Amino acid sequence: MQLTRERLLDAYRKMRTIRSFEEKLQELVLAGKMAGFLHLYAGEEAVAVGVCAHLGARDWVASTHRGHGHCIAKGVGVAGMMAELFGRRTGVCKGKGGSMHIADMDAGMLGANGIVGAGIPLATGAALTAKLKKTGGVGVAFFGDGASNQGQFHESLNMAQNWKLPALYVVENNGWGEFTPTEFVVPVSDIAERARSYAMHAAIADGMDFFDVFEKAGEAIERARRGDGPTLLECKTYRFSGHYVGDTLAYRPKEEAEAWKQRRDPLERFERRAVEAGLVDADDLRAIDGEVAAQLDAAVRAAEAAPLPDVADVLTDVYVSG
Amino acid sequence: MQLTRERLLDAYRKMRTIRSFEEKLQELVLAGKMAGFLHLYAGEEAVAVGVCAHLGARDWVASTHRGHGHCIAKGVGVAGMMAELFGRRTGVCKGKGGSMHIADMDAGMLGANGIVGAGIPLATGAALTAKLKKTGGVGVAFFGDGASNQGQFHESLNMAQNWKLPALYVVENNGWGEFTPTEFVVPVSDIAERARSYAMHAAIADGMDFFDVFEKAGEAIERARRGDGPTLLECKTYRFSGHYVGDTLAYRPKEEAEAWKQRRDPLERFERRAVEAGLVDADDLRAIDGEVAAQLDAAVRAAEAAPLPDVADVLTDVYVSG
Amino acid sequence: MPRILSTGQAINEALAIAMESDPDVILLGEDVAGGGAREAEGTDEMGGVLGTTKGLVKRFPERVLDTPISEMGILGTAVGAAATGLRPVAELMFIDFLGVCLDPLLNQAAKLRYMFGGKARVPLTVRTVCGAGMRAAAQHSQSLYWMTAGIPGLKTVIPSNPADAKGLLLAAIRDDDPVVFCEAKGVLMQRGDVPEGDYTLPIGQAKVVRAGGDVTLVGFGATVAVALAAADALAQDGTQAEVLDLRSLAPLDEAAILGSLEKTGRLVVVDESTPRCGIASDVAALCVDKGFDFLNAPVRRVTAPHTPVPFAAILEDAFRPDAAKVVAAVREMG
Amino acid sequence: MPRILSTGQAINEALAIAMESDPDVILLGEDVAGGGAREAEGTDEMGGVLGTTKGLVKRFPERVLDTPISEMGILGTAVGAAATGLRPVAELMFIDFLGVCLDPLLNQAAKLRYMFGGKARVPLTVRTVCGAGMRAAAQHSQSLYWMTAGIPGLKTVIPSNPADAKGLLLAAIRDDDPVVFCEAKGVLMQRGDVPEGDYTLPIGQAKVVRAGGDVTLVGFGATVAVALAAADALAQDGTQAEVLDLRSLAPLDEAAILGSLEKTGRLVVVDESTPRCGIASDVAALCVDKGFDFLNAPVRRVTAPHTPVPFAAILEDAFRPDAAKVVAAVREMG
Ligand SMILES: Cc1ncc(C[n+]2csc(CCOP(=O)(O)OP(=O)(O)O)c2C)c(N)n1
Ligand SMILES: Cc1ncc(C[n+]2csc(CCOP(=O)(O)OP(=O)(O)O)c2C)c(N)n1
Ligand SMILES: [Mg+2]
Ligand SMILES: [Mg+2]
Repeated sequence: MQLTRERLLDAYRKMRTIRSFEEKLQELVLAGKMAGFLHLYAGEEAVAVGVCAHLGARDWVASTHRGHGHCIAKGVGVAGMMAELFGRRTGVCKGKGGSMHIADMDAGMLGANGIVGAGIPLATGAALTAKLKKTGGVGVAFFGDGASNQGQFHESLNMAQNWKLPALYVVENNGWGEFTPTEFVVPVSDIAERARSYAMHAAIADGMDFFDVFEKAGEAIERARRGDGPTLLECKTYRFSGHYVGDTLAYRPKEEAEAWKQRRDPLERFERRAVEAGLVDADDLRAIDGEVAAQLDAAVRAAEAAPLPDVADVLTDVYVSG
Repeated sequence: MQLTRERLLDAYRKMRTIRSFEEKLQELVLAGKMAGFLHLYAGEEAVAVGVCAHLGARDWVASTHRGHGHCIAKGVGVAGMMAELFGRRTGVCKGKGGSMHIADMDAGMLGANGIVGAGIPLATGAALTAKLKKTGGVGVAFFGDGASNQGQFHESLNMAQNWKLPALYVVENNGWGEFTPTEFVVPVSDIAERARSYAMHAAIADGMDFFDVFEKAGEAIERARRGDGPTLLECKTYRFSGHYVGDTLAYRPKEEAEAWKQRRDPLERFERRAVEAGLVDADDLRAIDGEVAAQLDAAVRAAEAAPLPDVADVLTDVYVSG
Repeated sequence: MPRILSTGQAINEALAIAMESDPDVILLGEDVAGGGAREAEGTDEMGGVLGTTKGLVKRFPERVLDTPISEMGILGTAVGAAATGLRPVAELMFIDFLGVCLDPLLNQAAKLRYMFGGKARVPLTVRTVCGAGMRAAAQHSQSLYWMTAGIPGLKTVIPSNPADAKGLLLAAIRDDDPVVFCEAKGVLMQRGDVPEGDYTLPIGQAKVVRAGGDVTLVGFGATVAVALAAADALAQDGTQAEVLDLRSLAPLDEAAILGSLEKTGRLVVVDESTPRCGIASDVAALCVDKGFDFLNAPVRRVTAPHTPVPFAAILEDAFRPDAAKVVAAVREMG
Repeated sequence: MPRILSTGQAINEALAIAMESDPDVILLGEDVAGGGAREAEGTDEMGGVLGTTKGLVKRFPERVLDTPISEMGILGTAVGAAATGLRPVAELMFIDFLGVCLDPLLNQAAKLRYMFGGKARVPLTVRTVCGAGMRAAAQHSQSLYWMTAGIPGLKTVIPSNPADAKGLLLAAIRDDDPVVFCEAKGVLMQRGDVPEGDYTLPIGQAKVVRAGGDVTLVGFGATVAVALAAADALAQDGTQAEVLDLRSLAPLDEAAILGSLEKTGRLVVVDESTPRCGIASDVAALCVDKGFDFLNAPVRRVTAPHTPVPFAAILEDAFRPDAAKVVAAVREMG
């Protein structure tokens, strides 16, 4: 896929939206205006956006507890997301899901997931649908380094390879699973190595670099659409914040995060490269920053003003029938 | 470990016992004298015996639905086993377990297991005990090619490598999982490859050759006892019979089994090599054959004559206390 | 015109009808086709470990999918496929294996719709074999339908005969919610009249299979036959038992249970499973709540004991509920 | 001398005592230490996601084991370790995650002893957090203790206050059978007197926490506080409620339930979990079976509805049982 100026600006807008959306959330939670378990994606924006830049309406994404970025990248509207996190009736899940279950079937977003590893087979199933119904679509699972230690990872990748499914498995290796460093629980240095267990195609991308993710994901998705089977794509990235909003980060050396933030922030790197190469103007990006900020302010205001769910709604949406 | 004449004869005795024990079982089931789901190990004797030749009282083995061979190799008495399969009070599990749960804690045998893959973490736990209690023992899991597609395989091997446990994972690649050929569901040609996902040491043995299994298992177990961590040992072998007694084998080309039986029977190969090399006499082996046959006849007679469990026993052994 | 089929054959027929009438219906599971061997000369497919799906891969070669031994992957994939446009029928060989694949049912299939504010549907059917009696011991003989029946968002059905199996399975497959379809071992081999053609039975409705006014015997799956045998025995003493076949464990047909209790005033529920946290307790609890005014006697639960399933025939037979135990329970309650 | 501690602190203390008094006791789970980071300068251990195990790795460095996110592996390994000589305390961060690790409990820990004819013992404790109220939504808020309570071979306990938590946990760890120890979210933060030193509470015994003659309110874990609040409210109308804290869900203290029912003739059971196949049904079923002659009124179950746990505060609050619902149930039953 060609990276036109339009596409680049859209990618930047999505990355900026993710970053600003979550800065807003953090503020709101710390101010006591928002409840729930929130896991921030900040730092990893290039992964979701670099992958989803290749996806369209026929494609499905399954996500994790750290799902805001995948939602925004896949095109879920921030107004509905914000209302959801506020627990409003106007939320994209009517206030029933919250951050860990934010989803939008209309946008091909199969949900954040509170169960580490559980999105992997869901995306595999979406790929099976795509293959059998010949939709031309792909199923994409985003998941963490920690999730690659789950049985669901192993079983799903094996099945996908057996069936040569149009699937993409994006492992976001951000160096940590909760309070535990990845190397403490994953004895291989590259999780991409694990693809060999299934004779699966694999690739490694710099997850802090939109362009690298975009390229590697593009190749993998093309492969998948061609019918050449799934890929395990490892994106080396970093979780800027704590595991969840409120995490004291006592377990992580401060300098580690600082180094990543200062040298490898995906938004800054995107800007540097894109502007230097003359692909976009810094002014365009500043304009987008302003638009995003305004959009988010509006989303917060709308969510705060939106009606709460009706108490009786606790009983609805359990079954389609009966 | 040195393969003395005594050890060789013991190994042969165990392989012969497994073979004859199961021939007996097949007869008994087909004659309607024995009930239950029986999965025969015939053809794979060299694996269990080659590995267990290195094990002693401090070592633990966890097995599968196809567990008779592992029991006999680990030193469980055939009289108790036979009585168990007859559902007698004198059975090694008092008639409560049957073939799929045959076990003998006194012999370091953590049980056959009706859940494919479930023995793998059990052996891992035994290895953890060995490590923390410094017993010098190892935990050995036997399991099939099919089981290597289970999440429990993945999670256990990863943990064992993380903790450098004194564990040995013996995958008995017998070419089939029920009615499905291995290559249909395992996209790698060597399951040993899967060790790479955990940076684990791996080896491949000819599972039809006692000597090869003995050597490779010996190295792995020495490694484990030395504190150098676990090994995944793939033994290429073959299931002579159907998946269970009664299986019509409609799905498997007859010639395939014939070829294995005729050219690679582990008992015959053992005999050929050991006799040719002058390590044992054919006469010794024939004597053992006779002794084993007599022992099994006696076991059947004793089991048939043994008392049934008391009906009230259905309620006992659920809890240690309360 | 009805024909005599086994429950397994009736299920096979229902699957064929479902696949014929809807191209989105697929089957997946271990050996549901019978392995890649199906292309080798001189070999034949197996159609599952009990032969239930035999012949289907030949008719629908792209829609009958053998899987690795990866239950979590099978069910998780089936949930994802169901949510995105297919209508999968996944086989979980024995319900005991829920231990290795509960999450896709518990936390995914059952909850997606609710968590997503009503936007998702998960038209998944899980066929699974349950029950004791085959000397298959503790890990292949459980009756764990209580685990799925207890999970909000799932439905659980269990037929007691071939004709019901066909109608309930067709209903389950066409239902837009995830349904666990339990095949009791005691029922699978049973033979009986099965209507031809395409028909469904409503999920959530119990059926009076024998009318009587003295006591209600509630059964389901394999225990319907037990209850009927008990009713025969009781009739010889002049006690007329009404036998209710639940058919559906979730939703539970409360009206049918209460209706029969109102008539008889006495109720025994017969359940193959162990006693704690099960269907039998739910039925009894319903009686003492909404049916309190109808009750003339204690509600008895005839279940297996609170133990794993033993191997030896003499123990396994003692483990299982039988007509004698039901008759004794009725007599005891006075 | 009693001191005021939170339930989390009481659990921490119990773990320390257990580890001090028995070198075979080990802890394992995700972040129970807080990661390999503990050796890096300027960092500190976390002691689990709720801080419950904080400080233990420093005291027992070889016996507090951080694991990968591999619940099946954690529990399966713990079962193997328990059967071969250790006494592991495994942490399952939230009981919702049973979905990915049921087998080691269902088919291994619960059954080894029975299947092996009494030769094995599995002295395993699984600590796990359950319950709603933290806006954690459908996959982190369930009260799935009914799933473990229903499995023969397991025990399940759930304390309602800090002092009980300490005594029950020490009993669970020293029990030679596998015990699931449930930490209700509503109880974890609660503070109260906790005796010093080493003591255990018997598993399988309920406790009358408030005496009364008019109606029995059965609670456990977080619903004991609910029942007590309801009893306060009822007392204002002159209804004296007896509140029974089950403490142990399996085994169930049938004698205590029946004893109280005999006294009061009326019973309400309050359960945070969903209504089907749960502890509430078991208690009600017991009443209508062995307690039939004592019953003066229907047995009411105040539970969550048959739905997943919703996220929004207004919905989650409506989902949970509270004192008002208990009072209403008592009033309704006449
Ligand atoms: C099955 C399961 N186990 C444990 C948890 C608790 N938990 C939530 S997030 C998390 C860490 C996940 O690490 P990783 O997969 O690397 O993703 P990251 O948070 O780094 O994005 C854990 C252990 C869970 N939600 N589900
Ligand atoms: C979790 C689980 N899934 C499925 C089964 C049914 N089953 C029993 S044995 C078997 C095949 C196992 O194949 P493999 O691991 O290769 O061992 P083999 O039988 O070849 O020795 C299957 C599918 C089971 N017992 N447990
Ligand atoms: Mg991570
Ligand atoms: Mg095999």
